[in-house]
Amino acid sequence: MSHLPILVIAIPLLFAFLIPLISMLFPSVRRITVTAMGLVYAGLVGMMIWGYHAMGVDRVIYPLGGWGPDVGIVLELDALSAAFAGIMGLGILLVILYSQDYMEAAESKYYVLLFIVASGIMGIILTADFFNLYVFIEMSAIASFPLVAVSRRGTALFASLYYMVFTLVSSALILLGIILVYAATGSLNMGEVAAVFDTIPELTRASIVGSFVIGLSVKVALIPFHSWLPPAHAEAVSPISALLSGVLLKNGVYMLMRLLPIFGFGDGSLDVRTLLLVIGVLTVIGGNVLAMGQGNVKRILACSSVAHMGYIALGIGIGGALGFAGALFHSLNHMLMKAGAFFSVGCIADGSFELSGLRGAALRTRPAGITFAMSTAGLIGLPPFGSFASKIMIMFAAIDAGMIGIAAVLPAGAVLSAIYYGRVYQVLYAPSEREPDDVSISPWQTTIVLVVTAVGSIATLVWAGNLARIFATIADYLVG
Amino acid sequence: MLENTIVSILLVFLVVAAATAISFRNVLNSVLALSVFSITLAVLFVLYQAPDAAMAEAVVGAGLVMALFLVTISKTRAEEEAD
Amino acid sequence: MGLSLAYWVVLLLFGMGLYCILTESNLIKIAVGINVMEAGLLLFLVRLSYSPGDLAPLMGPTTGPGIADPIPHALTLTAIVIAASTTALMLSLIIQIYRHYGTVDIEEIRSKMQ
Amino acid sequence: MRLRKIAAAILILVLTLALVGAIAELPSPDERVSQSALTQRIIGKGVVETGATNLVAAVLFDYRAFDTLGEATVIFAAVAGVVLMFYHAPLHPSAIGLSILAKRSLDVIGPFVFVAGMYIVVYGHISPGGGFQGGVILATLTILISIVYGLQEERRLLDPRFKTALESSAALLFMTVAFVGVFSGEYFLSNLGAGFFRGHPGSVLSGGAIPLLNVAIGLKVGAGLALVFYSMVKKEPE
Repeated sequence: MSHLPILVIAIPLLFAFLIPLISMLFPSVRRITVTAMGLVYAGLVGMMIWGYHAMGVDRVIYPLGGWGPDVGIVLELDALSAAFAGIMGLGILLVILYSQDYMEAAESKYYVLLFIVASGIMGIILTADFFNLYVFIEMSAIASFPLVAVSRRGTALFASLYYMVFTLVSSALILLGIILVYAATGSLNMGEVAAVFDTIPELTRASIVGSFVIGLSVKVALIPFHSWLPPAHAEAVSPISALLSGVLLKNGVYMLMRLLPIFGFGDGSLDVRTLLLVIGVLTVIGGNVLAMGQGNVKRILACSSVAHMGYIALGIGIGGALGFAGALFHSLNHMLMKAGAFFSVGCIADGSFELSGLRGAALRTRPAGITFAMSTAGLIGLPPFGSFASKIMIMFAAIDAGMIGIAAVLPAGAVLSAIYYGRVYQVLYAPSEREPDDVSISPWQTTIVLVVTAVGSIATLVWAGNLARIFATIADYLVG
Repeated sequence: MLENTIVSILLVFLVVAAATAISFRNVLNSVLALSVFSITLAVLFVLYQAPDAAMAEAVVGAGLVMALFLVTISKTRAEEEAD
Repeated sequence: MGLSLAYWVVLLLFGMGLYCILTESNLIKIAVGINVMEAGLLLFLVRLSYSPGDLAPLMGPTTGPGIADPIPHALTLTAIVIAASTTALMLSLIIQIYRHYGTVDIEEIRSKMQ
Repeated sequence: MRLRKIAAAILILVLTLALVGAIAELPSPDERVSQSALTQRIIGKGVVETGATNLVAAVLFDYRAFDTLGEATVIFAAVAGVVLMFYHAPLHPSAIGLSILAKRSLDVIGPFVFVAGMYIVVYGHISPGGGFQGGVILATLTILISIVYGLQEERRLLDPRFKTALESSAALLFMTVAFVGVFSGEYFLSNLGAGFFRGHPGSVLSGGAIPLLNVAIGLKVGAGLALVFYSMVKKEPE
């Protein structure tokens, strides 16, 4: 266990630095090396989580350079970090495996950037230092911009730039919040700041919370800061869409869950809970309505990501152990299902994702057609799939807290999404005159990825009881 | 006291340079104003006793970023004239 | 209000940069705006570390009344480097966009994308 | 458009006003205030604990060296991104450079710029400067060469493959130094605790791993940013 928290950050970095040398010296083994590296990464994350549970302690602290939290940077692994490390680690592994046959032209740089994202995400999850958090936010963000533009189509380039401008403004706001934290407390360590946060003058506290909440809302694409998401997620190549929707959005979710308890949910002149509830309702309804107007499969999936971030914001806003647990559970489900949907649609269609050109396409690529149906049915929230359970959890949390109106938003969102996914099914599964040529899915890695996401989306419902219990323990610990 | 005056003048100049940089319609002028802005900021850093940050701001802001901006401007303009 | 001039400048720079980003339609100008906004934050960091009479955090035989806080200086350096990297990436994206659309104006690009 | 400008102005005004209140509550910077415990500790013990007399270098490469690794990675990512954006662009055929006078002048000042850059890198732990500033100066030298001698010549002098290899190797050097701590039973990025040479604070050979990290960062930043410039000025295929 001892060095594992740093290894999950440092080893993918090491891979990122090694890949250019390997592809220069031994170009023939590049692909298999990358697969092996992805497995090593996931293995390390798994060992870290397993080691954490085996130790049975509240938190594991890793002092970098041997400096304690009072002078240096420490990594801190607690239940919330472990849960998110699991979700994100699995997501990254799936993306790495699925990318195998995507990147002939872009050569090794694609994987360099992918492993930097992998490292940055673990950094965000594990660090207990505010400025270090900012560095890792920037690291994973900067590596993701060129990944969006990797196809170098005009629309993808513009989407990448649009995404970049929004992200840079949001990280500037987060940096502003961090500077204010340092100015007010003289410390950057999250634990130390949490201990003295109440003593900060009222207005400063409100400004800190405000700049973090706005900055993170842009990152999570909550309405009204969502407009960067649909183009970026739709124009990227399919594995990167899955990375952005499935994994990178959860960065913002993690930071909300990590930082809001530190800030005491901004009690005082700025009530973050109410704010999140209002924004959440707007986002669920707005995201789903946006999706209805789209004629492009990937855009529909992207807009539905906005709506799902709304569900998670509602879970956090309702608060309490049940709300937090629901938000956590939904993060896992959304990762599996949205990534699964993007992976499948990448196999079903190649190049154009306009609905008009995809008549019967899902029938022609049977395995991917089946997994697409499963993932999207899960996204609607239909029973045999995990997100049914997580949405019910958030709903119960709302009812428990006496917010019946909020509880009603969830089924309303499900109905709206059923309408637009229904339209997608009508086209994709329409019997067409063309003979089914049963396009086989080429590398074995892709098949594995599709099977994992599909099985995973059902498995989360099968084990919903256990998972809910685990997430509830984490939420209990968070809410305190 | 003298130091305070110099700092105040530089701070005002900094705002003026920034205003110029963002209000010029001509991109080239705007980028040149940005490099003046960076140098002013670097001088301020020196007066605030931050030599390391000042040196970084000077070489990055007035050197590297400036060069990249100029490359970008020439690449997005030269072909316009050729058309 | 007991606000030092430097802090007003910080707020002004941040606001001006943000205004430029939100209203400008030329992509290169947006990059300029982002640089101005980030410069505001850098000035904030450096100003925080200093109180009158401080010396630079270089330890030598002579010591003054006080030493400027070295931590914000280190943070400033990191932020400068990150800002420069993002600017480089952004400008290369802009060049590529220009190759596709022949313009760096957002409105024109949008109309060409339709 | 006009409406948007007004809306943006109002939004920013509200935001700034909220911040004015917040900043006014902070301790006034114009009079001496007691520094935080963290700052006092670093000013008081920094030289003894790290062996570097430049406390910014002590913070950057020892106390908060992990930030520095992160920011080096940010540059690495930006370089990879820029190279990816210009992947298929061949060289500008007509890059022949400037007049003979400019070339001779660069011959004279070039070595000085190089030495200055290296000096700033190597003396980073005792005087202002360090890997980043020196690295940028080294990168600027390659920019000068490509302007004065033309891109072809710069390419002949410093092959992009060489720069890529140098950048990766320098990053690996950083990682190696960082992992010494792990293998010596200390922690990742441990400096003096992992047995690095303390030396006499103020001399060149002091500060343990700090000069090593400075050199690694200097080479990495220099090679990386040179690669960024090179990629951006290449001519695009029509």
